[in-house]
Amino acid sequence: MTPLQEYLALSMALFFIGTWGVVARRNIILVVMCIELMLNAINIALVAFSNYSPIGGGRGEVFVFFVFALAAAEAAIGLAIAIAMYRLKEKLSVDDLDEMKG
Amino acid sequence: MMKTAVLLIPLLPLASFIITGLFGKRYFKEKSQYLSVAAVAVSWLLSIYLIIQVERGEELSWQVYSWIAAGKFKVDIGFLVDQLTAVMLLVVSTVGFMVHVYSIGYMKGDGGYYRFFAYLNLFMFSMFMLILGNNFLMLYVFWEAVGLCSYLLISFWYTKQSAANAGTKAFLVNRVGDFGFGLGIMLIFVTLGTLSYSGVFENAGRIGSGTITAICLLLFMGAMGKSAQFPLHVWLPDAMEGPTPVSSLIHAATMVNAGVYMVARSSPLFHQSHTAMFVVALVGTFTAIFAASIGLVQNDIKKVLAYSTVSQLGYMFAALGVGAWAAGMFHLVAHGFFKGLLFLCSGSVIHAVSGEQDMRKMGGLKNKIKITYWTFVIGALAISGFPGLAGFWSKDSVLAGAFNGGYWYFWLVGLIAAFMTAFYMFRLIFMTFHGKPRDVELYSHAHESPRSMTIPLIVLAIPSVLIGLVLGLPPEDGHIDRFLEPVFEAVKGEAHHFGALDVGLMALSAGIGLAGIFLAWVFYIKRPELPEKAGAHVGVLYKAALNKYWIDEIYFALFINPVRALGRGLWRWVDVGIIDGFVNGSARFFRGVGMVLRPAQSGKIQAYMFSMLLGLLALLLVYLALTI
Amino acid sequence: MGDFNQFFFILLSVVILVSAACVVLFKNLIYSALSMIGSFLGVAGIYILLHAELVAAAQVLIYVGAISVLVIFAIMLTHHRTGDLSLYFHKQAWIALPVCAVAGITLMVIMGSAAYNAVGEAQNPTDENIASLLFNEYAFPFELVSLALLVAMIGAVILAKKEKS
Amino acid sequence: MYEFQEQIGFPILTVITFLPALGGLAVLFARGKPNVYKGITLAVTGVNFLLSLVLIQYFDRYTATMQFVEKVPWISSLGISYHMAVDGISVLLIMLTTLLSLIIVPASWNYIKDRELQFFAAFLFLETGLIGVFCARDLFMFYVFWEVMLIPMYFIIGVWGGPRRIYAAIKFFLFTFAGSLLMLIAIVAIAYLARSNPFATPVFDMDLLENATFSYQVQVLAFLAFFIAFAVKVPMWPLHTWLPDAHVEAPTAGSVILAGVMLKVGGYGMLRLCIPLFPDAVVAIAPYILVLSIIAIVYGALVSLVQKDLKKLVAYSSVSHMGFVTAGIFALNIVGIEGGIMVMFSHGLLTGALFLMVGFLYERLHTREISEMGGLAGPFPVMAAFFSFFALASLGLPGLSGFVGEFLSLVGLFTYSKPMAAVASIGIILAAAYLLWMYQRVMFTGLRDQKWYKVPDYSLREIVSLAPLGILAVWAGVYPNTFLQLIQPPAARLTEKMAPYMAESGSVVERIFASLGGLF
Repeated sequence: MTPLQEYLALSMALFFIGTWGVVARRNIILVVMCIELMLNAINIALVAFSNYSPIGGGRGEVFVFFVFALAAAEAAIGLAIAIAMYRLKEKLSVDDLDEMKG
Repeated sequence: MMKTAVLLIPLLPLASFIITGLFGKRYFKEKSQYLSVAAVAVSWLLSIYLIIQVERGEELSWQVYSWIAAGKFKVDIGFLVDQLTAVMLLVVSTVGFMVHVYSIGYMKGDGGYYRFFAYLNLFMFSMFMLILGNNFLMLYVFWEAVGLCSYLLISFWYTKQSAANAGTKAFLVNRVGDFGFGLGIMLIFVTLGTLSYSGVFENAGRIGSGTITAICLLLFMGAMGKSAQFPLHVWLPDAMEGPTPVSSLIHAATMVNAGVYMVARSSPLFHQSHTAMFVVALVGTFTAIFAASIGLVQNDIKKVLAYSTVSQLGYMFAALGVGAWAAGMFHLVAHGFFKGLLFLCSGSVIHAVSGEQDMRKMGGLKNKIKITYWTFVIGALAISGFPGLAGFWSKDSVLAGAFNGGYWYFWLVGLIAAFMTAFYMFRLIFMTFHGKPRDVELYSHAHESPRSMTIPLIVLAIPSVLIGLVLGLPPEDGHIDRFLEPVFEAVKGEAHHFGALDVGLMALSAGIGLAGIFLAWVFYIKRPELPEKAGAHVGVLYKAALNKYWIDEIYFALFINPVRALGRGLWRWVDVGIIDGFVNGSARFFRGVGMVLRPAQSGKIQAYMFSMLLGLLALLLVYLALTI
Repeated sequence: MGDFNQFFFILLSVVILVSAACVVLFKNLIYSALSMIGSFLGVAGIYILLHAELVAAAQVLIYVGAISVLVIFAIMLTHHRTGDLSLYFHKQAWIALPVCAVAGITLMVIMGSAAYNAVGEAQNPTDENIASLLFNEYAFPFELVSLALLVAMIGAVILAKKEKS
Repeated sequence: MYEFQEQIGFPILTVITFLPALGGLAVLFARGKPNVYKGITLAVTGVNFLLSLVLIQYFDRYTATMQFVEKVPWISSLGISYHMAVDGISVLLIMLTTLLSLIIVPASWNYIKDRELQFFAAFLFLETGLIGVFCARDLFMFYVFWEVMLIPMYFIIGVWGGPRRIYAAIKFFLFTFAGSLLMLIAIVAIAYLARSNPFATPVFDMDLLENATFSYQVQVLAFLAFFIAFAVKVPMWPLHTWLPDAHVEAPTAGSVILAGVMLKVGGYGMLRLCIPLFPDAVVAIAPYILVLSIIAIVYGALVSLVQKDLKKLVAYSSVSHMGFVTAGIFALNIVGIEGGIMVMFSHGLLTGALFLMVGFLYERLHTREISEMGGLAGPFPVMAAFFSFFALASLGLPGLSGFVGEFLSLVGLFTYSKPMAAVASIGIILAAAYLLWMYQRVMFTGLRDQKWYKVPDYSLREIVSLAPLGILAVWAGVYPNTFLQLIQPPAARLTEKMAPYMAESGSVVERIFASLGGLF
């Protein structure tokens, strides 16, 4: 039986790979992809907790479904932004999106 | 019946005020006087009825309704009719009625004709309520209300800067007095838990000696304001800016007596505090001579009378202060009649010379305006203490009271003031009516006033002559003493027997008065060059008196200007400078911090993300450090 | 059984982490996208190991089926099969790498050392369980999420549609 | 849990609170039809005023218990309920609110030039917030209404104000909001501290909170937080500087509501929350508050004296008058509390009227500089009459409403400390000074410009707006018992609640003043 800690370690590793991707890559589509990886990492943790918890009863899974839905929404919006931005600026670098600068 | 009368006396003028005030401008116009005069006339008749009832021994104490009830603080609107009330009512309603009649002629053609009568009615209402009230709070309330009427009537000709100033000044100085009065009332309430006259006077003995002195002095502060006693006398001379009937009614015969009435009414309280009584007498006596000395040199006919009023009010307080309660009230009644008369006469003079008030421009008017002249002389004789006339008896009873009470110093000062009074009154008469006309232009246009003005003069001249005989004989046990005895029973000193010494005193005061008249005759008829010489001789004193001892200037320098400067300073420095400076400064501080931190908001999402990552790392390390 | 489980766990972990690393490291976005699909599939395997078959199925459907396709479409629509060099790595990437590593390891240490009130045998909630939770206790958030999806849909349409010039 | 007090047959408090908001929504749909939305506003405020009269009619004025109770659980997991009820103080202030709201509709009939529709809508929402604050018996609701009140007022100043309106609106907002935040913290804190055990739901219901006891430290801190929030609204010195700016910039209707009702919310909050919830702290801190109140009385009057702008003068006079409110309330005896409430009521009438008149004056002269006026009694006799009436009432002329309240609160203060009352009384002298001096400079002396004779005097509309205030001012001066009866039972209840704590030793300042008091 794999202990809970190992699942959490996997989740952690995946999460920080995703995080590094978000911080390190300039391409907006790749950033969106890395965010999806981070969400996946969280989902692993949720399901693992749910499974090992005496009072879980499927609650973790329910949250996973919520995350799915929001991830889908986020991907749709993020990619739509990417397309709109490409159309507008012919570029896909995140750094070009600095209109909100103070 | 008595209740109805008591209700109607104030309510008729009130109703007339409301109707005239609301509809006068549009509907009544030049006919505004009918309703007003009729209302006051009925009140006058009812007052006479009341005094007859009181004379028969009827009294009335009547709670009409509960006015303020907050916790233990309960005050009713209620009426109290006793001898003191009746006497005051009679003076007020008689002079008031005469002044109303007089105003018909005096104010004819004025743009604010209806307004004038409306205000007069409001004043009559307030004054009646002041007298009729049965508790201290009502006294205070209508005390302020008469002050309001005084304000409105002084600044009646509001387009004149001086009139507007005088009105504001009168109200403010009175407010200073009322400050004390109000605190006195609060102290009474806190000490005794009630404000009704009966409740307070019954328990007056229970009050501690320090507290009662405080109460009396605070109340007297109010009286000083209303009755224009030094140092709060400054408003009364300025109040002469108002129309002359107002000066006569409010600033001579009625409202200014409210202070005297209040002290007389509170006699059970004052009686308990020797200190307070002495202060009352001291202030009264000082004011009497102080104001008389200013009156000696004034050139404005109304100003002379105004200072004379201040001085005579001082007499009344002196009388009350030395314990001669009935004498004080006697002088109040007599003074009410003859000073009202004098003011109305001066109004008639001013009317005759088309508004000129400077006596230096008059002279020789006695042939032109005979009725005015003779009534004026009667009034002047009365106030100067000419034997037999009202002022003689009343003033003598005041002086005798002081002398017999052991206050010979007050008596002496009073005697000197009486001399001055006689002098300045006849200075006024000689300058105005005798000699050669100084301004021919004015003289040639001078004319006698209409009948509506002269009749009140004649009517008022009658009590000025007779009231002393009717009320004051025999001295110290006259009708008025006996009539007022129930009111002052509790506070009466030991009985005093009228003897040879008193006759001597009477002769002395009569002689002093005649001496004053004679000196005035010497100065202004016999040898008209003397006044200037004398003035030059006592240059500083003359200048000081002419400038009213610079009291106004001192107040400006000591109070008014500093207060304004303080207000300006607080506003500019504390409000705008410190508080707003702090508020705006903190706003600027945060804006500055924002400016410093602004570059961090680069708009680069990945930079934000990285800083979040660093933050997360820091938090994790802290957690690790704490747990391990 | 236990060893079998453990074997598959390690296998899947390697797949997931390696393909995740590939996602970040590949220059070519298409390769990245394909690695991402591998990673998603690995995660689905993990779900099966955790007896969450419903979630695994949904993972395959939504991530592998929908989101990946969406990403590939986006890549193709923007004509960036290779992407120019300037788009490759951010200048902060090499500082961020150790930071991420340290943060990840720290978190692992913290979580690994924590005492969990875990039951030995993995629980096995039924799909019925999940459904009843979703539509009873979490009905309100569920509705909110659907609203969010609707909004996202409308937003995406508006953003992506050609502007009327 | 559900509770309705069948006093009148329908939930009158809910209706009276939310009717204006509904009216506000309706107004928003009447775009472009000025007569329709003005009509709606007038009708709604009119009906609301009538409802408030019905409320007073059915109100049992001989009991201190809360009446017209409406209670429905709202967010039960947090112990929040929809709980409305009123006592005499609330009823009086609700009546004042509805009256002033009704009056300013005709008064601003032609005053607003731009975005008139939004103005009337904002104004109706404001009325809901104000009445809600007076009705709420649940702290959470109280806070919600408190903030609801803030926002429309912010817009009324910021959109329809004068040239410096943005500065004034932000200043107003920040002052008030800083106070509100402190209050929010305190609300949450006491709601959680009042629980019987750590697992119970928090307590937001005022009925329950009044019976809860807090430790001394909690009382002091929570009291100060609440007090600062209310003191900003009152406003007490030195938190008052938003007031002159807000008044000067606000449109007439805004000033009237601001001075007439919003300032009272502060005093009301002190009575409703500060005193009954934290009696221990009140007794300890009251002397300091009294000192601040007295400073406010004298300071406000002194600063009024030198103002050049008519509206600013009236604004500073509010600071002075509201000093009497706090002075009366924190004298902590029944006379003082009733006096404080009476001052609130009368100040609402009189300052409301004064601001209206300044507005009317401005419409004619297009200036508020006192130095540019003078002699206006000539061309505008009716205006002068009204002006003098309200100025005199405001300076505390007996027989009008101002006197009763001021005198009672001074008596209350006098009972507490004689020297304090003596200093506060100076404010009465100064009030006469600044008001009469102002009146003299505006209405008396020579007219500057003959052209004012061509400008019409008060129209019927203006007279009708002012007359009710005048009538009430006379009523409250001649027969104040009508109003005192309403507030007597709640005031008595407050003092009963305070009584056990009053015996405990006072504070430093009180001792200092007590030693000065030995002079008397």
